[in-house]
Amino acid sequence: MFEVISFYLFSFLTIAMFWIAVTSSQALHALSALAAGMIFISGFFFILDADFLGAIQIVVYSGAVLVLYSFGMMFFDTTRDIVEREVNTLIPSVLSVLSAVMVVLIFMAPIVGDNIISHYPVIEGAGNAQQVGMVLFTKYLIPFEVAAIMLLVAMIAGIVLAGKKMDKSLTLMRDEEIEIMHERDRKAGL
Amino acid sequence: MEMLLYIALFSPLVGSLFAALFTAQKKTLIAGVVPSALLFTSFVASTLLLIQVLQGNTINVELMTWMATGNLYIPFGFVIDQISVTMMMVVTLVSTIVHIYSIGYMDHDKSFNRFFSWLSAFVFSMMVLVMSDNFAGLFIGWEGVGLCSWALIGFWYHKESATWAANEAFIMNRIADLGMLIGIFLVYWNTGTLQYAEAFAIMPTLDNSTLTMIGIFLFIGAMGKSAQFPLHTWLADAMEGPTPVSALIHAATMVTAGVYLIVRSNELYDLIPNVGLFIASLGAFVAMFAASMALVNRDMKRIIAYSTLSQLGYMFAAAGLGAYWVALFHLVAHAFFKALLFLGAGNVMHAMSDELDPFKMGGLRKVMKGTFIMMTLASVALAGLFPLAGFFSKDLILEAAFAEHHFIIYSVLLFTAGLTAFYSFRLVALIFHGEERYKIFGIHPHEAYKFMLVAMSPLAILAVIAGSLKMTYFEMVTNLLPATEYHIHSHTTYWIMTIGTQLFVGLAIAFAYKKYIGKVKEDKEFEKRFCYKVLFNQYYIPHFYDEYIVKPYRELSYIFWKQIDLKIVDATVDFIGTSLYKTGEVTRGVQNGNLSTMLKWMVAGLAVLLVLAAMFTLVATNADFLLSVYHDLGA
Amino acid sequence: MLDHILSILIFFPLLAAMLGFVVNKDSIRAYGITVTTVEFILSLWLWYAYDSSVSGMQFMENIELIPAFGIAYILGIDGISLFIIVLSTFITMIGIASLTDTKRVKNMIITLLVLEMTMVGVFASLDAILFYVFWELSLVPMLYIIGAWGGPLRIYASVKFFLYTFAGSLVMLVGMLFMAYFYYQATGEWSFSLLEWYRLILPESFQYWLFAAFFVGFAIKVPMFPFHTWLPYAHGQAPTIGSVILAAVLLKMGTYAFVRFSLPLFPDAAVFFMMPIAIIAVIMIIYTAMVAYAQEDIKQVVAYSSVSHMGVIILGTFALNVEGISGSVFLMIAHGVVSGALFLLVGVIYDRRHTKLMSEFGGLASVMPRYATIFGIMMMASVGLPLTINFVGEFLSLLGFYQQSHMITLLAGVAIIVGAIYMLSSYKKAFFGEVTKEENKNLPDVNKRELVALIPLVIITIWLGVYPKPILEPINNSVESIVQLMHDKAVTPEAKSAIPNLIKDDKLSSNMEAH
Amino acid sequence: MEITLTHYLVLSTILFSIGLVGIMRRKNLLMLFFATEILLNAVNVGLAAISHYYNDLTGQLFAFFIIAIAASEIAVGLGLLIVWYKRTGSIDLDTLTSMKG
Repeated sequence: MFEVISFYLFSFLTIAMFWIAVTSSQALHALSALAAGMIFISGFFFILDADFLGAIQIVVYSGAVLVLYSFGMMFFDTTRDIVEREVNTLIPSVLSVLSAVMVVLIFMAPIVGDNIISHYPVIEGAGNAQQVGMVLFTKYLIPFEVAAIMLLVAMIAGIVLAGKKMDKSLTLMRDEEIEIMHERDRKAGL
Repeated sequence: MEMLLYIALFSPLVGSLFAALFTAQKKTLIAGVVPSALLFTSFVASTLLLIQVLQGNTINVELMTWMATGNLYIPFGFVIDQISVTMMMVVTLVSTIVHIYSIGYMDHDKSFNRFFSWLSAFVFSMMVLVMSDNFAGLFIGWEGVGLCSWALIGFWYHKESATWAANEAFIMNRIADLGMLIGIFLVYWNTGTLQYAEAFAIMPTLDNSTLTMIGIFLFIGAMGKSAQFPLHTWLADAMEGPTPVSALIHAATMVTAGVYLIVRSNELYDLIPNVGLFIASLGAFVAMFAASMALVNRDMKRIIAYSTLSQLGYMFAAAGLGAYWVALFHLVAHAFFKALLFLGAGNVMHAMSDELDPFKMGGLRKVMKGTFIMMTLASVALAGLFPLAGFFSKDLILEAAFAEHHFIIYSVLLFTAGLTAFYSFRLVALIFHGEERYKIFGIHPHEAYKFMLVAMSPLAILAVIAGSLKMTYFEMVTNLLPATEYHIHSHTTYWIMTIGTQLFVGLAIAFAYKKYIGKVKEDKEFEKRFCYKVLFNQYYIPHFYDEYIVKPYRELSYIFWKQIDLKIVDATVDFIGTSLYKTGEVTRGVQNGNLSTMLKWMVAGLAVLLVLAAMFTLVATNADFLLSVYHDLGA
Repeated sequence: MLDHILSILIFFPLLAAMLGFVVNKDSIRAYGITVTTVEFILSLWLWYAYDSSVSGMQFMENIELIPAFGIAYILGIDGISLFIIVLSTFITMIGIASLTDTKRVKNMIITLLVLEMTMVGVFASLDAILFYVFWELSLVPMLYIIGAWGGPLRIYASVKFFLYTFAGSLVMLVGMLFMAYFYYQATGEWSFSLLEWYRLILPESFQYWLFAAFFVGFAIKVPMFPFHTWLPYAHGQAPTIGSVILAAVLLKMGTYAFVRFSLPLFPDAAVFFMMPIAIIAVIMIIYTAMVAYAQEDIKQVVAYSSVSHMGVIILGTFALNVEGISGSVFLMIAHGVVSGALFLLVGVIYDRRHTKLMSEFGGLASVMPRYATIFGIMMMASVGLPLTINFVGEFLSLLGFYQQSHMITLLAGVAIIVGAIYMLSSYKKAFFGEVTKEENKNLPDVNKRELVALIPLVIITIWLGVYPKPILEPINNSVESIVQLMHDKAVTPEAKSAIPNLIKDDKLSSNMEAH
Repeated sequence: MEITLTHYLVLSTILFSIGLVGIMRRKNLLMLFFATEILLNAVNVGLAAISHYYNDLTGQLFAFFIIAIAASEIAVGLGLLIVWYKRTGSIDLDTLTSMKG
């Protein structure tokens, strides 16, 4: 009973939060709603016995990602509203609803559900984090390492793109200006 | 023996190649003399071979393989038997004379060397044609003479009419050659070989319809080369070529190739008398048809060409009736006197500065005695007066027709004999007798070179005496050909017929002389008559061909090109290309660079994919139900 | 060296082409002639070493490339491909020798060498994927030749040429993949080897579809009516050398592929589609001959005449008996020589007058007698006069098909009439008559360089017309084995009866079938 | 009343649709990123649910990787966004038309 109540509660909350995130014209409101939605999502993970995933969800999304967003937003003039020129909201809604219905339809069909076989069954008597660790460091070791490298690359890219010459924009400068700048750097012995 | 054969065959080729070496240079006498000498060699070799054959030897040699694939085996094989040696004699003799004559005739032509090259090449092709022992070899010669004929008719290629006539001759012959080719295919697939001897040995075992097909298709080939109706128009136009060419190719040798083919295939045509009868009827028809056109024509060479056509009709009539040796005999005799007639006409043309209208001549007897005598002899022989060659050969054809009880053919041929006599002597009278009409045109005629006349003299002698060789010839040829002697039932009938024919011919000659020997006046009234117009315009057949075959062909070609090829076939391809291109142009609007739009398209694509997947899932889950519904519908 | 002679033949020109980049511009022509002559001598050596009494493949090379999918580098030749290879090397040599002053001559020669590699590769490969690679690769140099040295419409012509043939060969590729898949289904292993495929007997319905897929690719290349429209544009715009190679060798790829793929792989389908294809061939022969007659440009006459002759080749191929197929293979060689020569000849006059319109000429026979003579010989060969090379092929092709259908052969035989009509009338327009145009009065006759290219062609034309045995015999042996293979593989009784069995008593069977 | 896998899948689908709406409606690039996050989270819910109901950890692990990818995407994406903003002074989607065909 607790499960049912919490499912519907969290469902309502997430849907509502995400809806606000999508529709709100205020970036700050949207950001807050998104953060709330993320946390509510982690609620599902806890219900589904994926404790570790839930924790990660809160840490990475609500912690890292959203903080990144909020820092990012400081670069922009968020007060300046971007005019949502969208006149016809019918097409997006119809398309979205249609795809949703279709996905549900497909999942309902027995042909799909019947074919799923458990390859890595949950091990009895071990905690969720332990289980995840066992699979992650055996079967998914290489993807895990690759993901790590990817994160590193992304981090460096993020720093380079956003951080280099914070005062200047290379892309906005003309070639001669860049050349002059480089020249100055060389003279300074850099 | 084999050496002789090869000498006879290849010396014309050597002569041709020798003359060809000089084609790029100015006229050199040697380019004419050497081929002539080589042809004489060939003639001597042929004579020696004739002696061999008269002793009863026949020769069969195989030079080398030509084509061999699958079951097909075609060698370059040559046979010397009674038929081929007869043809060889005719070809080498007439061509030697024509060559020597041409040295004088072509004296002033700047393409003297080229002329001899082609003329000798022609003789070589003709020798291949008559000496081959298989249909494929025959076809080589067949096409070879066609090529040389094309080159020689169009010898003066700067003249539009000459090149046109050359192409006409070649293309018309090609039409017939297709028939011939199909005939050859039929022979091969039914007998498995193209050798005469083997093929004819198998033919009696084949069924009649196949043989009829073979006979008809081979005869179509013969019709083209021998200019039988309806493929006859090229022969008269071929007179655009130099006169020696007309004498050699379009009178004595090439045009008789068709007759040779029928004679050679006598074993086949004996098996299918119906086709034979058709050939004979067509021959008789052509004999009269051509003679009628010769009656009114005003071009000396064309008159002789029609006469050739008419005589070819005689030969086909004889061959069709099964009198193959008679046909061959007439072929030989005709070669002599017709070549003589043409060469004489050549002399006249030279004398008259290439004037061809006999109405502008007259009275040439005084200046050209030799030519006059020879042409008269030839005309007498052509008319078939006793005791010249034409009498014997033509009379035999009439007898054959009579003895075979084909009285319609007989009477047509008899009537044609009268026509022949009339137009021949109309020509002689107009050219050599009467008043000297040429003086108005300021022409000063002169006799040809002496050696030209000397060269012609063997032909004149043969035209006179060929008839007396009849029995020797008969004995020789009938070793190979059916030896039918045509005996009219009673001697009385025979004598009545012979004398009657002679009288009829004599009357025709007399009429021609009476009408044309005196002062010739233009008979305007007569020329307006319908029958004159029809005859003068060659029954409007060239006009018909031009209007209803050549023109539509040309127009159809343009339609095919401009309308169908460019506007339908190519346009369809281009349409496919441009429609793809247009689709790209139109859908390019989708790529407006706006990320939002693209995302919308992406979602739309996702939706479509999902719908498809859902449909697939539905169908897959309900497959049994749907199948049962389908089967119910089907039942 | 003989063990790898085919690889050497294929890759020597490629290597030479790469080295050609460093050769000095002034000596590139000599370099090109040397390379192609060496290549030609190598191919002659191949001919010399070829054992004509053996009907199977010779000089085989087999290196696995992708074993998992059975793709291998398999080379080998038989009597059919041998002569087309010799023809390719010969024509390339002649082409480069006769090359007139062109801009960017270095690029031209390098392109030609690459083209030579692809041509030899197509005819020597016995693996479907390898074949496909060379087949497509051959389009690129040709595209470049037309696009870079062509006439005013060259971009349109080259793109059309490329896209058209490329679209067709993609369908062919699908057919090849399916074929390999069927092989996999049947044997449990992947293979693209042609000789392995030969052993596979396919069910009838598969044969029809696969035959159709291959047919699209080959028919466009040949080109068969109604897929022929790229050819007049390509010829019309291509420089002389491009036309020569296109007509002499590239078109032969299509007909060669019919003999190599369609017939032995799908004998039942070949019999099933024989009549429709024969009808297309007849349309090709007569229709394009008439279109040729209507042309005003002498090069287009020759271009359309090519299509017309290809019709005869197709007809001979689908005669499905030894006479017909041997004839068609021989005619491929013959047409290569004759049409190559005719395009060279057109190039000669184009170099002098920079026009190809026949109305601009007239009376050339008196101005350029040697040129007129050579043109005349080649024209007569094209018309199919006996004792020229074309006649042997045409005669055998038509003779072969006569066994299958009398009526169609009769119609196809019209080729000899219509062929004479367009050729003679063009010759008359260009060479006969008075010299009317002032600029034609002092045209120089063919020069030494042109003679060097033309005389060998003339000699071959007559030599092989008089004595075709050295070529016909090896072809015959290989064709016999193909026909026997087809007979053995045929599934349906109709096909069994339409394809002759050569093991039986020959004469009897052919007599029976004729009735 | 039992909560089944279907419930979770329907929820996941609804969230995904909301994400789609966001993607299509928003012109603000930053908002677009938010919508992307919603999409990824929707999928994660589905994966976790499947993992739970089929007793298989693969689903959860996929969710991990998705989170990792999302994190890197944001890092790079935000960096690019900042560069873009510096160049044009706008994060309006309609200004991004250099890919016009």
